[in-house]
Amino acid sequence: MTLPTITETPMQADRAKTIFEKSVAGRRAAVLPDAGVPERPLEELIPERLLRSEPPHLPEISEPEIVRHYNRVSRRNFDLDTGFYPLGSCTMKHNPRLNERVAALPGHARLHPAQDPKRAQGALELMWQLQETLAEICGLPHVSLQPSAGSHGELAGLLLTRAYHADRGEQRHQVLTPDTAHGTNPASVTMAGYEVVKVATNERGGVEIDDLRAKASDEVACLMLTNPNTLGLFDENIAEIAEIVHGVGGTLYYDGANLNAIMGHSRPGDMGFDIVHVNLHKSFSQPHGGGGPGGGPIAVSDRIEPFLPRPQVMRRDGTNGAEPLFDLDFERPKSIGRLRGFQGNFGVFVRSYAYILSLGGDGLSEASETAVLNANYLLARLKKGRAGRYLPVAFDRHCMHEFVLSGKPAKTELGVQTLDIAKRLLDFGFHPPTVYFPLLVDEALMVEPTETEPRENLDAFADAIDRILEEAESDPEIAKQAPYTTPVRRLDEVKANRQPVVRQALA
Amino acid sequence: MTLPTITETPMQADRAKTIFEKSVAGRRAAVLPDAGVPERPLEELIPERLLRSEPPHLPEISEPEIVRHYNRVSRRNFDLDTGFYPLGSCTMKHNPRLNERVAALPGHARLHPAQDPKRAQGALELMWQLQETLAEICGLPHVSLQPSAGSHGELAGLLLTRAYHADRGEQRHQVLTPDTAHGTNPASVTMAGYEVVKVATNERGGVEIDDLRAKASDEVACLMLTNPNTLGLFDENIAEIAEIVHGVGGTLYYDGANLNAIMGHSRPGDMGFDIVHVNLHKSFSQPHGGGGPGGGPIAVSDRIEPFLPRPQVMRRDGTNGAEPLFDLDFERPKSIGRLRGFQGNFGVFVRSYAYILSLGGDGLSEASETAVLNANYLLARLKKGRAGRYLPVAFDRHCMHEFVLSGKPAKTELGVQTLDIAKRLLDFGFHPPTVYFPLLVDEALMVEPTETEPRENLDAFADAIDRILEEAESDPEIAKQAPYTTPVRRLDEVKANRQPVVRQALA
Amino acid sequence: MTRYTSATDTDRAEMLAEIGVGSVEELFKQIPEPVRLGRPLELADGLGENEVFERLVTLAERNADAEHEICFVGAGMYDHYVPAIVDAITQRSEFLTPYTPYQPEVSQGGLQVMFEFQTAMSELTALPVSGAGLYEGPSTVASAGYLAIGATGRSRFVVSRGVHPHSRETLATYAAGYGAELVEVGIEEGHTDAAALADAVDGETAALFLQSPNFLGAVEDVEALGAAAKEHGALLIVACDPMTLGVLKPPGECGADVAVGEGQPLGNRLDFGGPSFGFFCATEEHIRRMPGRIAGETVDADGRRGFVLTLQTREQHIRREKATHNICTAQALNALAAMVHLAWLGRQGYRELGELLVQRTAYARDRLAALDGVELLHEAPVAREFALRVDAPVAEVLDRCADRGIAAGYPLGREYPEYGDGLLVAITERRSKEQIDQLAEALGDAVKELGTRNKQQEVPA
Amino acid sequence: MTRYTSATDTDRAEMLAEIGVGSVEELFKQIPEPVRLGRPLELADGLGENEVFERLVTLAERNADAEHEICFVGAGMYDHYVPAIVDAITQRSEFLTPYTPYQPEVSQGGLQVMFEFQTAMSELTALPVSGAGLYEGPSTVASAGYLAIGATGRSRFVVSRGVHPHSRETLATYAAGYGAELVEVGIEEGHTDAAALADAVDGETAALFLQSPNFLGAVEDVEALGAAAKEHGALLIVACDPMTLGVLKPPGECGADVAVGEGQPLGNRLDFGGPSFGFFCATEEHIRRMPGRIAGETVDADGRRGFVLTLQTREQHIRREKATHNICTAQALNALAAMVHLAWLGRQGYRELGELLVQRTAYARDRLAALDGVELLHEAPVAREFALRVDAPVAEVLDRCADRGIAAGYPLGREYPEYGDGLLVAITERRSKEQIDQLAEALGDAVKELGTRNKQQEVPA
Ligand SMILES: Cc1ncc(COP(=O)(O)O)c(C=O)c1O
Ligand SMILES: Cc1ncc(COP(=O)(O)O)c(C=O)c1O
Repeated sequence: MTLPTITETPMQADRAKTIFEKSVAGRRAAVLPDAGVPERPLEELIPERLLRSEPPHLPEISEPEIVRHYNRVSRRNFDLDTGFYPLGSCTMKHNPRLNERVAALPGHARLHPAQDPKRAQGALELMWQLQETLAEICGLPHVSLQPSAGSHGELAGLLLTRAYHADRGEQRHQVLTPDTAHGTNPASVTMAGYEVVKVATNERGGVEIDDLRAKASDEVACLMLTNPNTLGLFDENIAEIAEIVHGVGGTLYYDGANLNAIMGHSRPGDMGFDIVHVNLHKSFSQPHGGGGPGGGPIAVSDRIEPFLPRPQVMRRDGTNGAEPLFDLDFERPKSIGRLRGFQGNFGVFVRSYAYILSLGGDGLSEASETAVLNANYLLARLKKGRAGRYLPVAFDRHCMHEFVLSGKPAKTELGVQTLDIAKRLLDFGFHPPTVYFPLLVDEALMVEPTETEPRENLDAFADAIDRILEEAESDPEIAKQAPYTTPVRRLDEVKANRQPVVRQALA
Repeated sequence: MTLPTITETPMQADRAKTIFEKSVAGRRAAVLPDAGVPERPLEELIPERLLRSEPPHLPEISEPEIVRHYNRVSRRNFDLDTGFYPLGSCTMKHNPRLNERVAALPGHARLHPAQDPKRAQGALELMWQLQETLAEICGLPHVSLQPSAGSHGELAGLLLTRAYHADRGEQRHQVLTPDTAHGTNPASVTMAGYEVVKVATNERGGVEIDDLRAKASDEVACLMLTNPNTLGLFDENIAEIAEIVHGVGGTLYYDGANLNAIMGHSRPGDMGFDIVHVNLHKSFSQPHGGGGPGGGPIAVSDRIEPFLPRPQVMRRDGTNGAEPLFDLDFERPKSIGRLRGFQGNFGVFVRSYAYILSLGGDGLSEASETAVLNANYLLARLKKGRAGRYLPVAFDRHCMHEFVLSGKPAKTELGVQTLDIAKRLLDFGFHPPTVYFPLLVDEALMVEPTETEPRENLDAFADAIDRILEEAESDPEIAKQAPYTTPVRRLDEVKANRQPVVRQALA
Repeated sequence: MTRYTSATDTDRAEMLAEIGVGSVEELFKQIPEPVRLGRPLELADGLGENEVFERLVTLAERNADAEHEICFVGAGMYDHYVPAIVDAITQRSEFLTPYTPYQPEVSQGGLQVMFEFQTAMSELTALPVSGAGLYEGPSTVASAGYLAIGATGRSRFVVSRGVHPHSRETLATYAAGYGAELVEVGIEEGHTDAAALADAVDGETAALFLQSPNFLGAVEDVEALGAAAKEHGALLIVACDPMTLGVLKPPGECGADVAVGEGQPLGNRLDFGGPSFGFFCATEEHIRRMPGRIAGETVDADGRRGFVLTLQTREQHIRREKATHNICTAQALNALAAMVHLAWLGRQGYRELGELLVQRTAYARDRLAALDGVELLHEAPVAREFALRVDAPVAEVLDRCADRGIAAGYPLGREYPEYGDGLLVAITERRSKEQIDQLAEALGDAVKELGTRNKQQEVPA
Repeated sequence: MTRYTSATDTDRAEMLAEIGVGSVEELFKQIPEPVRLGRPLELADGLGENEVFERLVTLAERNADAEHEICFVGAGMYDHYVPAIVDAITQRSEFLTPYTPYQPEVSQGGLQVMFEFQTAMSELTALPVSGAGLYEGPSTVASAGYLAIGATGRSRFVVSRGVHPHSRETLATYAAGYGAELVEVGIEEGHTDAAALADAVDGETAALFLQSPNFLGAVEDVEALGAAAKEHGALLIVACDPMTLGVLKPPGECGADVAVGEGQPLGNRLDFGGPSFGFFCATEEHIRRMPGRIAGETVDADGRRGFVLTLQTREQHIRREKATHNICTAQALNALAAMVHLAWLGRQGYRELGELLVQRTAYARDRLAALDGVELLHEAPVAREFALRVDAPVAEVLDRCADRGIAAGYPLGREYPEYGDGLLVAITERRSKEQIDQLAEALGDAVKELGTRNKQQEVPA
């Protein structure tokens, strides 16, 4: 026998086992209080045929083992609190723990959503203040906090557009989206009962004005735009674009995913947008939670206001110098109605409000500056190295808060695809950028460092990219078979799709 | 170039870097409020010669990077919430998160220790209830919660003994401790100004009665005992032992580190002990925190009571059916005085009290039963395998909550020491048992599984021990060079001692 | 102001030099002058952490929360006890701060949790397929409608008035977009009017929407009511309360094609209404129309077990305008909370909790119905919530109870004008017998004092 | 009852079979009958988690804590703001649940933190060596005494009356054990009486104990006072408040041989007095006599940097009766909290905080001293706490202020009978100008109403 050598990392050697597989009949964690009331046979209270015959197969496991299970499982994630996460379009900025602390105060966390507004003044004031703040940031006077995330905001925006046009006796069927648009935009369009019409991108990465002009008609309900767009570029023709769309009677919808680039510098409302959604989980530091929760408030112009979802938080001035009173307004006759239960993701509002209070107006605008500085610095660093040759930037301008590289030369010259580079980055301890988006760019890598990264991390990332390309110059297989050190290596997605196993088979 | 093979684990490759090494001049996390008052030059308020000329070199680093630093560093620890931690004498039982939650309630966490007792009734009642509970568990009527950990309790006990004898006009100089005693016992003896006299262990692992009798004299102030002792064995002669020590006028001190074996089954007070310390961080689930905080309350008999530390929590019955009032008693003329600041590790009391409320009397006694069951089961499992031959149990009886193996045969027959086995266990994902303690047993391995481990973990541990011994049969080098997969491998302690580097050199 | 950034003046200067510009301002030149803000935001200056904390504490203390009031309000969200391990686990950076698991090799933690969650929800509802979670209950009901349209090619919904008013309203909002007609079926003695329902469902019906227990707390006979849907080839979509499924027959055993609901009772705090999550389970045939993320099991290049996001061709980022839904960011962390809560309850605890709710609810219902001026709104069987009529203005009754530290229930009037005197009372394991008795006393007193008739006078002396 | 265990009846039966006994009872037979309890413990039955939670909430709400009262009480522990990242980090299982780092290969996290902590404390105190932390302030002072005896072979302590009364009392308690005589030196106008001190220190003196700022808040001239110790070869032991060392000259620059203190102000909550930690720093020559754990840097078998517990021959587990101290379990987690807090403050923030305290304290002192019936107890320079005399019964004044939601300070009477009318007022960054003004108002009113003389009458009309 020879001395052990490491062939797998400890985590690789620790094969995945679900909590159901750790279940042993008869074990438990919870102990419930005694009912404390005279008990009656269940069948006396609810007819037997409406009762469940056998309890579901939930895990049977003690509390210590539950904790161990999820602690161990958690380490199989890469997370923002561990390392650089330049996932383009996702704004992986620092998630302050202060925000978690204030969200957990019992006055927030244990407040029933149906509490009488008289007894929820703090919560309603917070929501109202957040509305006011977002209105100022977006440059649009009216805000609804209801939408639960960006895509929910998009749907809301399109339903508002529909209601707006209907109110004017118009029926329109098309929604314009640039070919750089995020997938949620066209998906929302369909869900809102519209048809997607794509608008081309010009050589500066902006909307192709001629194409827009050609497609603008009285069939067009709305143009959805991100600005800076998903290439990280500010569309300099925004005023003209707005004029064209407004000229045919359409609304302008602003996908706020990239708001982090322009806070305090430029406002969608001032650009001519009618409706904006804000991703609280991007620009306003709500943690992403591995896929939510988020918040997608919308800000709108006066003409859209009557249609905002119900209920709406309102403020009534106090009479005779009394404190103002906050309330929920359910009487909104033209409202599109509810988008969800109760008033929205309040816990998210608390976090984002705390974030905004922390930074203040000056801090928000500095955050955008630093985000833009970081992105341009990283771009400059990359350009100087092998990335300049193999991963050229798609549109060679200064970027805003993110930029998009094309892996096309790497693919043709080195034989490594964007996917391979992304996977190899994992071995270097980095989360890869967003890949293969926007679709317009071949083999795209979309890099968003955010303002909360120190320069050393940007340098280290640039160095890693350079190393990976250097490796690929001598042996592309290194990247093609990567990663090597992650808890699992490349996964067979085809198999997962062909015979989907989406739940555990249990006894 | 060939494909990368793993030569180090990712964590090994990530070399230690301190937070000071991540510091960059000018960076910061905290933002302090404005003073908000008219400011004056510092030198006007405090003479310049009493002022600091240059601020200390604390790290300069942003909040996100602090979080990342400590999150990453934290993963270089093995912890109870991740895996089996059978560290003998340490009672690594589950640390319920409920206890953290209730300790963090502002009514506890932000209560100033000098708050007027009138306005801290909840805290004082909690302390009083905990005292009562520990009194019942220990079988001794009076409790002081002041000592901060076991060793502090020991010192308290010896100072109480001194005060007790002084009060009787006696001066005694010796304290008896069995050779199985924990290191804190003799250390406390010296610190309390006594001389240690060792008592031998008999062939059943208990106190050698003849030796005790020989050493018992009117010079003896106290006998310190753990029962079950550090071999995990209950001393059946405890009644006789007590009689002997009491016979010469000494006190009996119970080191409560092993209380987890006997809760609800046997009580130190009933065995004849005068003073007991309880480790709240062992039997009563306070997390160990990587070396504290803990709590070491003492329970004492009537004759010791007058000497208890100051202040003492007391309860005054309410007059005319009013609620009782809780207070701090500072007027204790015979008291040995304070052992520390304020009233003790209150946050620890909250956790342990919550634990006791959760389990209740029945639960505590069942916990001890399961702890004993688990230990005996693991011992039986080990005996059946190679451990039976190479790591025989030191005293072949049923054990209580822990047991001690001797690695002597492994050393002589296989050439692997207890240390090597311990290190190799790390590669199997287990924390090793306590090693080389008690001193009495050659190459000791002291194993305490606790009641909160499921049987599978005991089986897996037994299997790992067997595998390690099997490996050693064919190649002892495997264990001798272990571990291989930990964040660092064996560390050079000699170097650390020779030229101690106990702080970072900074500019 | 608090910044959370690192760039010092030196960093800035060196970075600008590397970029080759003289100032950050220059980078912003791509924003045309006319759309530049050109003034500071009119927001307060930033604050230090302790100031923000104090500010938020002050706001929070102006809310009457369930830690300081005895809360009998339900109406879809319930004051259940969230075990401490839920917070400990969901607050781990490793779960709290990653994005959606786009890179499965470094997202096995989140993906495995999704897989476990899907298994658990599938067990609860007795339906074979579950998604990884949507926003919250009502929008999930609306999403089920979208699936039904796709699955049946029809666009008419029949909806019981027992379905949560928020769900009905949200369904209507969405339906205005994807285009569907809504027909509502009324309530009779607490239950969905079976005859009216049978009439309403026809060959054009895409889906029948039921809720059990319904909004008035009544346990519906889903199987019987659902027969009409089966008959006409409409989908049977059942909204349910996940805390009752240890006791009540699960939708999958009642013929449901889709089960949806509000996930809050599972491990999620009240949070004034969110974030929580919506669950969405279905029969096998709908798997490729399901909305949102689904995790699936597979193997890695070396044969190790692993998990991935699967069937992504349903989703917006792949299929864009052809996607089965637009959802992207959902509520993964809230689903994790639910999974931990369910593991903590375990198979036995989950059932026991359901039974506890039924028993205490029965006690509370009897106790309150026995009060003068209070009567049952319906006598249908209930599980954890029940409806009363009070012989006094409901809003004032609630104020009186609030003065005594009790949130007595949810007033039905706004959403059910026909029950202007209706009050919905919810029970959780946190509501002890003593608290129920306190409620009885407070409610009894309030109704007596505010009552429109004085019962005493009615009784002949 | 809650168990946290796994053993089911089946497990139990199979395990007993493996052991070869018929029942668990049999295993307990080794406990002789006479010392068996033979009855259940007279304790309440166990409870479910939500019941325990409610119970503890009820108790907690019967305390007036600093979140619900404006707290000007200090006296060694201060209501500083603990940044949220401290909780997040200290609550990580990886830091919360391991034992003392006996196996360094799997304890690098804790060991590195100790090393960082030692570096930080050594920087703060300007002394080259720091331990990894002891229990809390006062017992750490006593531990310094034990070191002094070992280092000097003498056993006489001279202690300023400005040293915290708890420290002096604890020192006396310990001294009764290890055998040392205590001589106290009084206070004059706020400062340690320099002349009396010079008289008290002699060639038999093992150590001189000073505190700065002293218990009355006065910044002492440690260097000048310490000269007596230097002269006679006694150790100079200085207790200090770690929150003032950004501003005040550190002990190491004042000739201290040992600096000790209460660590609570650094990242630890009030917790009604604990757990916190004590810090212990010293000159190089004392390194092998230091109490408690010390982490040191080294390398592993492959040359990687690593950390270990070092100089363990000082410690009880190795040296037993010859150990330099008996401490084993200490307060590692609390030291981690301090380290995170210090990193968060950073070099600039740490200094700024010190300055903020000085400025606000100066304001508060002036403001309160200007009140009728209130005067300064001494006029010595102060950093963050100051002493007043009030012309009214202190206990009643405090009650009045408490009625207005203010904990006005610490009454000196019990521990300093000579200042029966003394009140110690402490300032933190949480105490805003507005709150100080509120205190002034409340205190002014209370003294006016309760005052023994009516100032108005004194003034001739
Ligand atoms: C450009 C863009 N638009 C819309 C969205 C959708 O936002 P959400 O995930 O909040 O629904 C995203 C999110 O990734 C995005 O990047
Ligand atoms: C038997 C025994 N006695 C005493 C102690 C000391 O307790 P503490 O660490 O709480 O000071 C220990 C702790 O390890 C122990 O195991």
